[in-house]
Amino acid sequence: MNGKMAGISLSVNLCNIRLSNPTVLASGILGTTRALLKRVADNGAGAVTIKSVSKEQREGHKNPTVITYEAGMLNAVGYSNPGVDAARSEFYNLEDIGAPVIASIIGTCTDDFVEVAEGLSESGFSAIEIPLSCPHTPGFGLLSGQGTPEATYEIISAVRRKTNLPIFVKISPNVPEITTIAKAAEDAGASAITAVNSMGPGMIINIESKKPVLGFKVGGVTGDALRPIAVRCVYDIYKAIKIPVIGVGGISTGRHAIEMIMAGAAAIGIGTGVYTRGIDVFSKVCAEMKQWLMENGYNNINDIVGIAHD
Amino acid sequence: MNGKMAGISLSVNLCNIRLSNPTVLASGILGTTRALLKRVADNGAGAVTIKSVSKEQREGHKNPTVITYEAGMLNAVGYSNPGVDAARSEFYNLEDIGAPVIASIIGTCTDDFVEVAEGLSESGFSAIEIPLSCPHTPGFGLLSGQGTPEATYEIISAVRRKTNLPIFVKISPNVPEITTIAKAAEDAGASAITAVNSMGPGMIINIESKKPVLGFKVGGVTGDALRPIAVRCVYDIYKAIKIPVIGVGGISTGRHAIEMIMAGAAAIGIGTGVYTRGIDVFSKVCAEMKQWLMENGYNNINDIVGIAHD
Amino acid sequence: MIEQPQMVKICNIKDETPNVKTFFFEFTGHYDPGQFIMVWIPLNDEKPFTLSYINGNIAGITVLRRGDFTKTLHAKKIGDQIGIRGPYGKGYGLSEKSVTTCIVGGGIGMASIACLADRQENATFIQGARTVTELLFRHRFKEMKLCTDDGSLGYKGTTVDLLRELIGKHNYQKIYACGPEKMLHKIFELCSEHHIDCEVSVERYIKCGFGICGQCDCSGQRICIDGPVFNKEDLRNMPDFGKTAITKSGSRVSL
Amino acid sequence: MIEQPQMVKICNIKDETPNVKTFFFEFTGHYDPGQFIMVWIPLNDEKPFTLSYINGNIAGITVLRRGDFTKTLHAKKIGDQIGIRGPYGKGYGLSEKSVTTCIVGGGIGMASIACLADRQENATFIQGARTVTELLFRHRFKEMKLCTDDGSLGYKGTTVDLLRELIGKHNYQKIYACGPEKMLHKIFELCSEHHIDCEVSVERYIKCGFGICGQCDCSGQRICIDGPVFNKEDLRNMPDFGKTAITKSGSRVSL
Ligand SMILES: Cc1cc2nc3c(=O)[nH]c(=O)nc-3n(C[C@H](O)[C@H](O)[C@H](O)COP(=O)(O)OP(=O)(O)OC[C@H]3O[C@@H](n4cnc5c(N)ncnc54)[C@H](O)[C@@H]3O)c2cc1C
Ligand SMILES: Cc1cc2nc3c(=O)[nH]c(=O)nc-3n(C[C@H](O)[C@H](O)[C@H](O)COP(=O)(O)OP(=O)(O)OC[C@H]3O[C@@H](n4cnc5c(N)ncnc54)[C@H](O)[C@@H]3O)c2cc1C
Ligand SMILES: Cc1cc2nc3c(=O)[nH]c(=O)nc-3n(C[C@H](O)[C@H](O)[C@H](O)COP(=O)(O)O)c2cc1C
Ligand SMILES: Cc1cc2nc3c(=O)[nH]c(=O)nc-3n(C[C@H](O)[C@H](O)[C@H](O)COP(=O)(O)O)c2cc1C
Ligand code: FES
Ligand code: FES
Repeated sequence: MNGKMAGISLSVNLCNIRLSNPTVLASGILGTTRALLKRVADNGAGAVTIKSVSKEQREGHKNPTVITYEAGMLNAVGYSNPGVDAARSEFYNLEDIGAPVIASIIGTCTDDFVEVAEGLSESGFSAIEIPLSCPHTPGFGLLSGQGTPEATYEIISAVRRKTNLPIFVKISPNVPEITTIAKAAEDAGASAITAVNSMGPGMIINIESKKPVLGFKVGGVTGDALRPIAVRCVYDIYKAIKIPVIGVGGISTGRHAIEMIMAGAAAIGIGTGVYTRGIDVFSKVCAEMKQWLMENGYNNINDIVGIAHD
Repeated sequence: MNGKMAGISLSVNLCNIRLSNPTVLASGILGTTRALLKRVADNGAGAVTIKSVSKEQREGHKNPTVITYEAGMLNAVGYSNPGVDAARSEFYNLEDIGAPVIASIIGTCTDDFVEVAEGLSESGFSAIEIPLSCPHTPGFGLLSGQGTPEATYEIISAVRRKTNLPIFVKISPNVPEITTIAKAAEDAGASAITAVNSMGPGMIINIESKKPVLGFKVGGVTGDALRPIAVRCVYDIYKAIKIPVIGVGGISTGRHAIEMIMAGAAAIGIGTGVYTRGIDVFSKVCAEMKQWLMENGYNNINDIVGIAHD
Repeated sequence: MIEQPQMVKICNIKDETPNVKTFFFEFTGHYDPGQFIMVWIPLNDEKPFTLSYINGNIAGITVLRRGDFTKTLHAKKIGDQIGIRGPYGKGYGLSEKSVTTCIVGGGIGMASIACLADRQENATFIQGARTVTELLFRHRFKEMKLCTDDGSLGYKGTTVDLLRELIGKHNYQKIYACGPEKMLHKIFELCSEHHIDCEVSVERYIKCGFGICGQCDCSGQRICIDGPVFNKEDLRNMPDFGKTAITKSGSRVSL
Repeated sequence: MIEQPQMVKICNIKDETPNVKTFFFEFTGHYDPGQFIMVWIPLNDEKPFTLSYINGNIAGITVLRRGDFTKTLHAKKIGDQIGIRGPYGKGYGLSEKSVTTCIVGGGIGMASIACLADRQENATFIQGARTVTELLFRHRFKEMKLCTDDGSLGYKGTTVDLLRELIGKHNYQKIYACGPEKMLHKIFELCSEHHIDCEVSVERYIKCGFGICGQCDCSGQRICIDGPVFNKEDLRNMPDFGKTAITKSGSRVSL
């Protein structure tokens, strides 16, 4: 069995970046320091994403910032980050991480995005991810209108002009017509779509204290609750555009990963899964994918990308 | 304990309809026949809603139409219903059901809504619910643009002119600004807002057959996955409008019901809970609510409506 | 539990009659005779069938070709996959050996009652069909009393006619039946008249299979979860039984 | 597990020093000394504290007033509610009775080490504070060796100074410590030099408490789930220990 498994290839080529496997650490999970990125890579991730970085330092929302419930997780971290200059000194020597590192950049206006992108352009990142889709941080993402096709086009074109790195545009599942956003991003020169960011926002009220639990009261919903929504988004986007899709949302097992890949994902992001299965969720998911591929007569993960459309 | 619990009142007045308790059977669950409505009322529901009725008979989508997963349920029933004339003969003598009965009406255009509303106006329904928010039935709800503020206003005003019954407008959580829809409904003369319908749609792919499981491929997501989203929607709508809100989404325990009521719901709908806890979910939820109220020093459910806003 | 189809491979197919085939596959769950599973053909549809065979970890469904779904199923080959979920519903209650019982199967209703007959020892077993070529499981149950409407084999007449005669001679304490609802209703009346316990399996249009959609209603009873097997007391409170049913759309039709 | 605060009533409050109070509440979960809980004040914030007392089903947290959150907590009265979740993290490993151990608490670090001292028998127990009025738990642990920076009580000097002297006399095989990171780092160096095992509890800014947000990083170790207690081998691979930390925003600061 192990002998056969060795012949199974999980490696993927994502916008000319070679990933040893399709699992990607999603942004905002453990991506605060270089050391944590390395640890995640050591635990088998095919690529890792840093926590989103803005122009200035941000403390984020008050705690609780992350809670879980029966069906998943809610978070309203509020984009805490040290700002672009500090990030540049934190994330150095990225070749030694052991996996491609993706920068995630945010801004309150187009110029900010450009400035942060330029600020990180010499650091050795393999790609830049741009989330336009956070549902719980005033000034950013959905709360500042960045999730429309027009804003997406404007922001992404501007960054496109300033960097040669692949650009991944991360979009929200909370929109009636997700494919129009994906298309706007593609038209603006995006190299891939990351689908999706957290949904909602949602709220959980502690009934004894009669107060919302999250410091920001509401937060994005992730994990199992999000998975079918994310799979549908990826399925729809895959049909609508030509650039690859990175599927994110509720993936914590090899079966989940395969489902997302069959919907059309070229690679898959893992966030909440780090909680549900531990920091070695990446190697676990890879082992489970290999096992399934072997049992089902495949020897290359790329053979099943989008197969649910046939 | 039972002595004390007897002194606790769950009864609510919803648009001048007296409900012995705030639990309402959500539309589309068991509401196919008069006999089932009666059985649900016998199992403790404070009010019951019929499965949505259109002008003409509809067979709905192919099976599977309802599936479950780790975090909830997906459905794409596709509004199967016998049409308004057959519904009129099915739903007679509603006074004998033992709980107020709410009609749910759907249409592909404004005239249809009016026609169905008029067709059921003499049947003894206590209110008419109008879902403008189904995410998985072509011609209806979100798939025909009924979920915009403009369409909501048009449809609800038209029905408002033709009936004196209270009108509940059922809205979708899948919209960036849910309060604008709720306000449009209120302005058009709605008596209450039912929030929310199922979210998404979502998709689940069976990886062995490589095919989406639902007959319609995608379906609305309900149950635990939906609850925090629904609570947030109710919380936001409660602040934005004056008419009452019926909170629906993921409620299967007394604690869930209390959370939704604290967010601002005057009554709460139960759908997926019929699966997770059985057809007697209504009496179970009521017993659990009473227990909590007693333990926390309340004797009237109305005292906690919207209390999370204080 | 998660209500989603699991794919299984068809490992054998048996032609039972020109219009009926049995499909075998691996099945390991617990199963009470009378329960049903939902059979899924991806991108086509998903419909209810009872298990007609259980042998170790191999189960079978015996399928009458009727419309689109069963035609597609009949076209399946050994090695093809189908999805199954379940079993669902409440099956027959087995009787003590000391209770004199009679099992009645009409038409494809035989599928539902076959696993019961395997387990309920010492029962009289009656099968009815329109004609000899439609009779099922003749090698499996050697002692069956057979009836055909056209008299092409066995007793000429319906199972109800034969049952009425046998009730005169034997002191049945319990009767099990599955078949066309008209037949079931007559058996229910016969049992009421003679004060005999009975359990019958009722068919309605099934969608979810687990009690949420309301499609399978029969007088407030959900066939899929409260049934499909009901006893005499249940049936007494189900005025729709033998009279009306709701279809796929929810329209009410007379039986 | 579901990571959400459960409300508990403060059933007692003890003034420990002018700036330190202990709050008692009902607590029934399993708890290893060194683990921490997250304490929530609705609409305010939520922060980490170790349990400093466990007595049957009553636990206590001993809180130094510092900024906004601890001020608000200090204003709480008996009967008020706070939310708690956890316990989280990896606590101290208890040593066999035969192992000669020394426990060192500096400042509010005493809170973390008190429950360990309750359970670790026959240990030398050293407490250090700036001045006599800041010393904690003097009635609870009668045998403590006390140090004050200003010499207002006990040994004049730091816990590290005293420990260095004691190491000369006793053959400690294991040292536990909690306190300011500079102190911890010196103890770690001392233990490395003398080949003594050690376990120390490290502080970093905590948000989620369960290993997902990355806020509490120390050289790739998450204080909240991989720690807060680390042993000598762990610390050797944590170059940030004693040197730098990341703050609430993720900015790196020197200690
Ligand atoms: C609990 C139960 C157990 C059953 N067990 C068996 C069995 O073991 N063997 C067997 O051959 N048949 C069985 N049936 C009937 C079987 O489900 C139908 O014959 C089949 O669904 C017909 O599908 P079709 O597309 O081929 O035919 P259609 O042309 O769609 O319909 C033919 C007939 O089957 C009925 N039918 C269609 N779909 C359904 C459905 N979803 N639920 C219930 N009835 C339906 C129709 O009402 C119609 O009377 C059972 C039905 C029920 C309710
Ligand atoms: C595992 C662990 C156990 C702790 N146990 C105790 C204890 O038993 N008793 C006690 O008095 N204190 C304990 N602390 C420290 C306590 O969490 C802080 O004193 C408290 O959060 C300060 O909050 P504030 O708003 O009052 O002060 P602020 O003005 O916000 O901060 C004062 C200091 O506390 C630190 N701090 C603030 N917030 C946090 C946070 N979320 N996580 C970590 N450090 C923070 C700041 O970095 C700063 O150094 C512990 C910390 C950790 C990490
Ligand atoms: C605690 C937490 C913090 C997050 N922070 C960010 C962030 O800073 N930037 C971003 O683009 N996405 C952020 N996300 C979203 C994730 O990257 C991911 O899109 C989402 O969690 C869905 O994936 P999952 O279900 O695997 O968690 C965050 C998610 C969580 C749970
Ligand atoms: C099987 C099923 C069928 C439904 N059909 C309808 C419908 O016909 N009309 C409607 O307004 N809502 C329909 N809904 C939505 C529910 O009324 C309810 O809004 C939703 O399920 C969320 O509540 P829950 O989480 O308690 O199930 C349906 C939901 C389910 C699960
Ligand atoms: S088939 Fe859905 S309730 Fe029975
Ligand atoms: S506090 Fe979030 S990872 Fe440790």
